[in-house]
Amino acid sequence: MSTAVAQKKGFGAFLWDYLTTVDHKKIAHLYLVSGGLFFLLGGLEAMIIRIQLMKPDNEFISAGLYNEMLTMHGTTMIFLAAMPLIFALMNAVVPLQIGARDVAFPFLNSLGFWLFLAGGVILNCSWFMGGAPDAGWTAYAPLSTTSPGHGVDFYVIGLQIAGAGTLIGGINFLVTIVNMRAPGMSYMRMPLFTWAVFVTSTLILFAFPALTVGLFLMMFDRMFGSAFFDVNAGGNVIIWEHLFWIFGHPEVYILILPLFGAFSDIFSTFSKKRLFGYSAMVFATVLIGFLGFMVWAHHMFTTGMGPVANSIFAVTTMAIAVPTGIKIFNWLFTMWGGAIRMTTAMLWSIAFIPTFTIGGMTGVMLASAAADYQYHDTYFVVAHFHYVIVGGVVFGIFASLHYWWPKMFGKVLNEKLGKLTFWPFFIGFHLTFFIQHFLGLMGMPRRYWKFLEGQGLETGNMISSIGAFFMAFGTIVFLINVVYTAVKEEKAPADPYDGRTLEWSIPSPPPFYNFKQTPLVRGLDPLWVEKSEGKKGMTPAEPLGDIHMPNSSILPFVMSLGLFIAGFGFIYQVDNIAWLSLVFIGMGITLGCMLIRSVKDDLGYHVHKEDLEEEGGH
Amino acid sequence: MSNEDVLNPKRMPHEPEKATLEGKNKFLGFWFFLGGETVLFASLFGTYLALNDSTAGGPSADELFGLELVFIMTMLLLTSSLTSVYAIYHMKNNDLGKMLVWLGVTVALGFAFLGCEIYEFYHYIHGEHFTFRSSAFGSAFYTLVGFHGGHVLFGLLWILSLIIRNAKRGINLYNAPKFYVASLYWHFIDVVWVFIFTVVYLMGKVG
Amino acid sequence: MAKDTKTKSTTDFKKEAHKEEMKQQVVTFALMIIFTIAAFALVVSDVIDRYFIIPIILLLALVQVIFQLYYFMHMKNKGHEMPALMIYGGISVAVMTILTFTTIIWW
Amino acid sequence: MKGWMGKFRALFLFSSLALVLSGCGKENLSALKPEGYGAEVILDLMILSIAIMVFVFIVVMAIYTFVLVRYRAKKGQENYIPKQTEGNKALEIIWTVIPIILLLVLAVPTVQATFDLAEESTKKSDIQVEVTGSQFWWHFEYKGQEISTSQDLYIPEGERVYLTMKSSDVIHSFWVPSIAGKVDTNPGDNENSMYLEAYEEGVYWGHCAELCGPAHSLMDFRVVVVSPEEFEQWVNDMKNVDPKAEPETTVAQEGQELFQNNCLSCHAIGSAPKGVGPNLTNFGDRTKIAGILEPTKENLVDWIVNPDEFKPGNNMPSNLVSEEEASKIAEYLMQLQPSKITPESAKE
Ligand code: HEA
Ligand code: HEA
Ligand code: HEC
Ligand code: CUA
Ligand SMILES: [Cu+2]
Repeated sequence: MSTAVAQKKGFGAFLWDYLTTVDHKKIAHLYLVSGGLFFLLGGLEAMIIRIQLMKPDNEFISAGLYNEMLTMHGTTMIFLAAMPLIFALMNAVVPLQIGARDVAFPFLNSLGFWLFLAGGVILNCSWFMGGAPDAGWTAYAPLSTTSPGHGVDFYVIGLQIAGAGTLIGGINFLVTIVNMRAPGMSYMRMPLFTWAVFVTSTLILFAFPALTVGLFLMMFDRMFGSAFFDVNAGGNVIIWEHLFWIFGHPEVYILILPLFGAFSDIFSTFSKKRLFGYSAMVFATVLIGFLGFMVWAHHMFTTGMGPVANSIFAVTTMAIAVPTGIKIFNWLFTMWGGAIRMTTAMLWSIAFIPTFTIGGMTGVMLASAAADYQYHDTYFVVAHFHYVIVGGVVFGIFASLHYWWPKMFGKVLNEKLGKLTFWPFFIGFHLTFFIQHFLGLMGMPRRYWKFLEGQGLETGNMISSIGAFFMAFGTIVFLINVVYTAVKEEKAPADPYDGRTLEWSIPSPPPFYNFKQTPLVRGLDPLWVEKSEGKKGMTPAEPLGDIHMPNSSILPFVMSLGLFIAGFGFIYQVDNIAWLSLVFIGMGITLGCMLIRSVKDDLGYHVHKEDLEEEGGH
Repeated sequence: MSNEDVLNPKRMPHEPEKATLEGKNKFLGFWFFLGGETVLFASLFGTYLALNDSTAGGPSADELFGLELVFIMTMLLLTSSLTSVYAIYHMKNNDLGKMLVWLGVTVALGFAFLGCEIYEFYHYIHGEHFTFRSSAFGSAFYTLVGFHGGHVLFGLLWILSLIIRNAKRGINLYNAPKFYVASLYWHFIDVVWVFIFTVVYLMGKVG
Repeated sequence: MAKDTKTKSTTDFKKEAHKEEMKQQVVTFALMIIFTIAAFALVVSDVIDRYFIIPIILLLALVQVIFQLYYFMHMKNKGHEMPALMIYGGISVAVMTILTFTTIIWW
Repeated sequence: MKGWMGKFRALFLFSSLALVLSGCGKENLSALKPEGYGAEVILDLMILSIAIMVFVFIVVMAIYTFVLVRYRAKKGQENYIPKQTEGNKALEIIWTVIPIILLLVLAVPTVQATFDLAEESTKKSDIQVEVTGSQFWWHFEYKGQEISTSQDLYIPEGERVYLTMKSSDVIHSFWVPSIAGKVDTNPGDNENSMYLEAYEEGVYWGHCAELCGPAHSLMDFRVVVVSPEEFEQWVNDMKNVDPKAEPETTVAQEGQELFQNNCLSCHAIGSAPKGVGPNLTNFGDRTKIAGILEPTKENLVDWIVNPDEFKPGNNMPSNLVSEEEASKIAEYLMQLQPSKITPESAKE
């Protein structure tokens, strides 16, 4: 085992390598590729939505299909595109930023990925197996519990499995950040991206269990005849709304916080300045995470909770604007007095500020409970959340990918194509979503298959649909850039941007053990500290020695496969009890793997000092 | 630390479960997991509390529950918590034999608890015709208590497999964290049960 | 030889410390049993008004849980700052959830 | 992304703000053209919040534009290392405190309005309507009046009408943008309430605003606001409907018979508790058929024969009757006009 995987590898070996890998950098690649594919899929669904809404009374797709489309668009984008893309960044960067050789639980890291993929594939299998879920990504009961066919079953099972993967990932990063920091890397010296991942992981830890329970209740109602949401047997449909949003609101901060972190690193690097108000930024991140748990019911102002509850949740929600504002101003003042370099990564980050500010401000408008009686479930809300999600999360992912691409793949993405990605996407984005604020106020509810003629909604929807095509164009240019860069661009140096944090102190891409010698951290922006004292790289904290590495394993993949099989068993046992056998087979595989994992010693292997010396260099 | 050192430590440190980085990680990760489990059970408790009056004409908590069995079950589980503390005590003293004995006792108590629970469910279903499907109350009751029961079962199988796997070799830095973490899990199950007997059974009786 | 005795005495010291802790554990256990019996007795005997019983038994449960966490699960020992933080995090979300489910689910 | 972008965006926002304040969209549909108390209270709140937001946005954009113009790395500056400032306490306090103040300015009226709009009926004499949402239509029952209607809700101008809201199946949401906000209708015991107070006579468009199935986007309805006197008249007329009244023409009489044989199991004429389908007592006065189609005879026949074509997934079976029979039924249904007060009266 100890000699790393064979050097000259055919496709089979390559595949096996990725199926069994526990290396966080490779897992990042896996997350990136699958998250990226799901993003294209979600985007395609968005395009279909926009084509349907291009003109009044359109019959491009049928009503039922439209509902499936919008449900799958929302679900795919949130759970299968944004989350994994964020996990790709976390995996690629966090261990490097804290000077670690891997994450705390490499095995679980791989398991988390395969569970996510299994869940995502199950969810999308629904398209070919009698219809996708059609109750909205929020799946309100009893529409979801009574929805005919198996669509919602796929939603329940798919999200349950993917969610388990996310929870595992969250715990993994928490422990990694707490336990595996290099000597000298105190909490208040961690880069903001790492800080944000830390807070995000905490949110995952406390938010996902609520979704897990909600999904279980829904699964029991749909598959085993329980009565949680069946009002005739005393059930209560509001329970789902609360469980969903107790998870759902923290979820939107789970999406945005890591990118807040990434933006902080990017602004600082490309302004050549340390982050303005570092401790305030950390404090704001924590505060946003904390407040994020006290506001969920702002999604339920029209549910009927009564004026007292509505007022409380309105005020707590507004409070979140304060720490977020602190961040916005600190970013601005990071650039203030700096030497701003307008790279593509920086361009995306700069575009983020006004865009997200608009989205955040419409958020505060929504938080005004009484006013939300008008906004709720209209295109105003759609506009709000695309401003924060696309303008924050997607812009952030693009910025981060451009920024860290050399660290992940060893090449800097082509700048010209980068800008050609940015401009159409940016313009298209505002075309699509700015006008939607007005559509909403003019009386267009969301999740509408059709709008009728003569309501004054034609022009707005047309503009909105045109914008979507610009975004698609931008996305395609990005894909071209990826290929072009892989083929044409030259190998990147270790530190192409005059970076400040530890990941830039090792080669691009890093060797599989990351740091030959664990670095000694002597301040915030550790690499910058060394550079400003005229040193080339980090001072090691330890003499060169053997490096302990984890073994690869196929078990995570097989475990996920087991749950994948069991998932179909659960879905179809409603029709025919014989399908239960799949449940037993699948669960048997998974539990069997757990048993093997538990009883088989897995101590990892060591890379020997002599071999490291031979490699020389760096 | 070489792999041999991990499997055959020359000297057991004071806290063998936290002597290696892997051990520290496991320890911390498991605690975090318990933090998440807290929310999981809270959601189930919340659901139960919201639905415990929704009997849809079926039997109510007050009519259904008897306290004798619950009391016995509580005693079994509380005692098993103490015995697992004993097991960890002996683990820290590097005394494999005693540790295994106490773990064995823990498992036995756990199975006794589980037996009682199965008997109780059986009685409700066949004696009282109170099932998972009878009402929202039924669904919430079986889900909450059943989730706990499922945790007990999983814990038992886990501890059992640890006992069997390590019966023939000493305590070392590789398996000590595993034992330790399993015992944490067991205590957490007990924590949840304390709330179950209080909120479900006792409060159900009080009405 | 000298080295050996030193090891021995530290082990003894360790054992002593463990024993001391074990005594605490037994006391904890005894208290937990007492609390449990008290809670059951309160409900069965029906001497107190039911509006008082519920807060009392909830309080008893809370104390038991604190015992479990701090003594049986060693949260009182050092090196448990992070575990405590995350457990309290979980508890606060739990409290909010349960508060919600007991107040604004039905109206 | 040079300086001009920032200016361009500010300009854009201003022009759109002008658009908002001047109001846009259709009178009877837009939340920006309030014709009722709720919508007006909310619009005030919106304007206040937009003003605050515009202020914040201008401040952010001013700093932003300045920074981007002033601090771009110039040619030949490649090796320039800016001063590494850690932060600035005074500034940080400013941008913590000012937002807090702004939010308080917004929070107070928000809470006031929230309680204001939650007012419930206190007097017995109040007009109270029980609203029930069903896939994909609306049922209205006037409490204490023994009047039930569907799809068109008649209310008097200038009076508060208190609604209690429930659902017979999934969650819907009752929304009349130009008169008031929206409230969900929940199945089960979680009944909601709201009130409508319309300023002007007219016909106002309503939508279902909670995803409720395939035809969610077609679950439209209307609120017909008439003068108080007309409303009283309407109530009287509706109370005195004779469900069995013979229509005048023979075709319509045949239609009545067909209707009674095929349709009465789901559709009631006259006051009756909510059935499977809409109550058709005053169908001849409907603003639209099934909430969406122009009320012409052809449309009605088409609807009766094949409702699924117009509202996918709705609960009325297709092909119950032949086209010929449908035409007779249509004749009958279109002459169900028990009151002189119709949506036309609302338009004056
Ligand atoms: C990344 C995701 C993300 C983010 C970051 C946010 C951020 C915020 N959101 Fe948003 N939201 C969503 C994603 C997100 N949201 C989604 C997906 C939905 C719809 C779900 C569905 O129904 O399908 C939604 C819906 C939603 C609603 C429910 C609307 C409805 O359905 O009726 C509300 C209501 O309060 C709301 C509020 C807010 C607020 C107050 C913030 C705040 O965090 C914003 C804070 C930021 C700022 C305010 C800007 C910067 C601040 C300053 C420059 C300082 C000064 C500012 C002031 C003084 C105002 N959001
Ligand atoms: C991360 C979250 C995310 C992202 C990134 C997006 C991105 C987009 N969204 Fe979406 N959206 C949601 C989350 C998101 N959305 C959610 C949660 C809902 C609510 C769902 C619900 O109500 O339940 C929603 C709802 C929603 C609606 C409202 C539907 C309705 O209520 O009826 C609309 C309508 O315009 C829309 C449009 C778009 C558009 C045009 C984009 C664009 O930005 C997309 C840009 C990307 C592309 C255009 C991809 C281009 C690529 C290709 C075309 C190549 C394809 C090739 C292959 C597949 C090989 N979204
Ligand atoms: C199984 C029940 C059922 C039967 C039988 C039925 N309908 Fe319907 N009908 C409905 C439902 C449900 C709706 C509401 C459809 C919607 O809008 O979603 C409806 C709507 C209508 C409407 C539009 C009502 C309005 O307020 O605008 C008309 C007209 C109508 N039905 C006529 C008929 C006629 C004529 C027949 C007999 C030939 C008939 N229906 C038989 C259930 C039924
Ligand atoms: Cu009813 Cu949407
Ligand atoms: Cu939210």
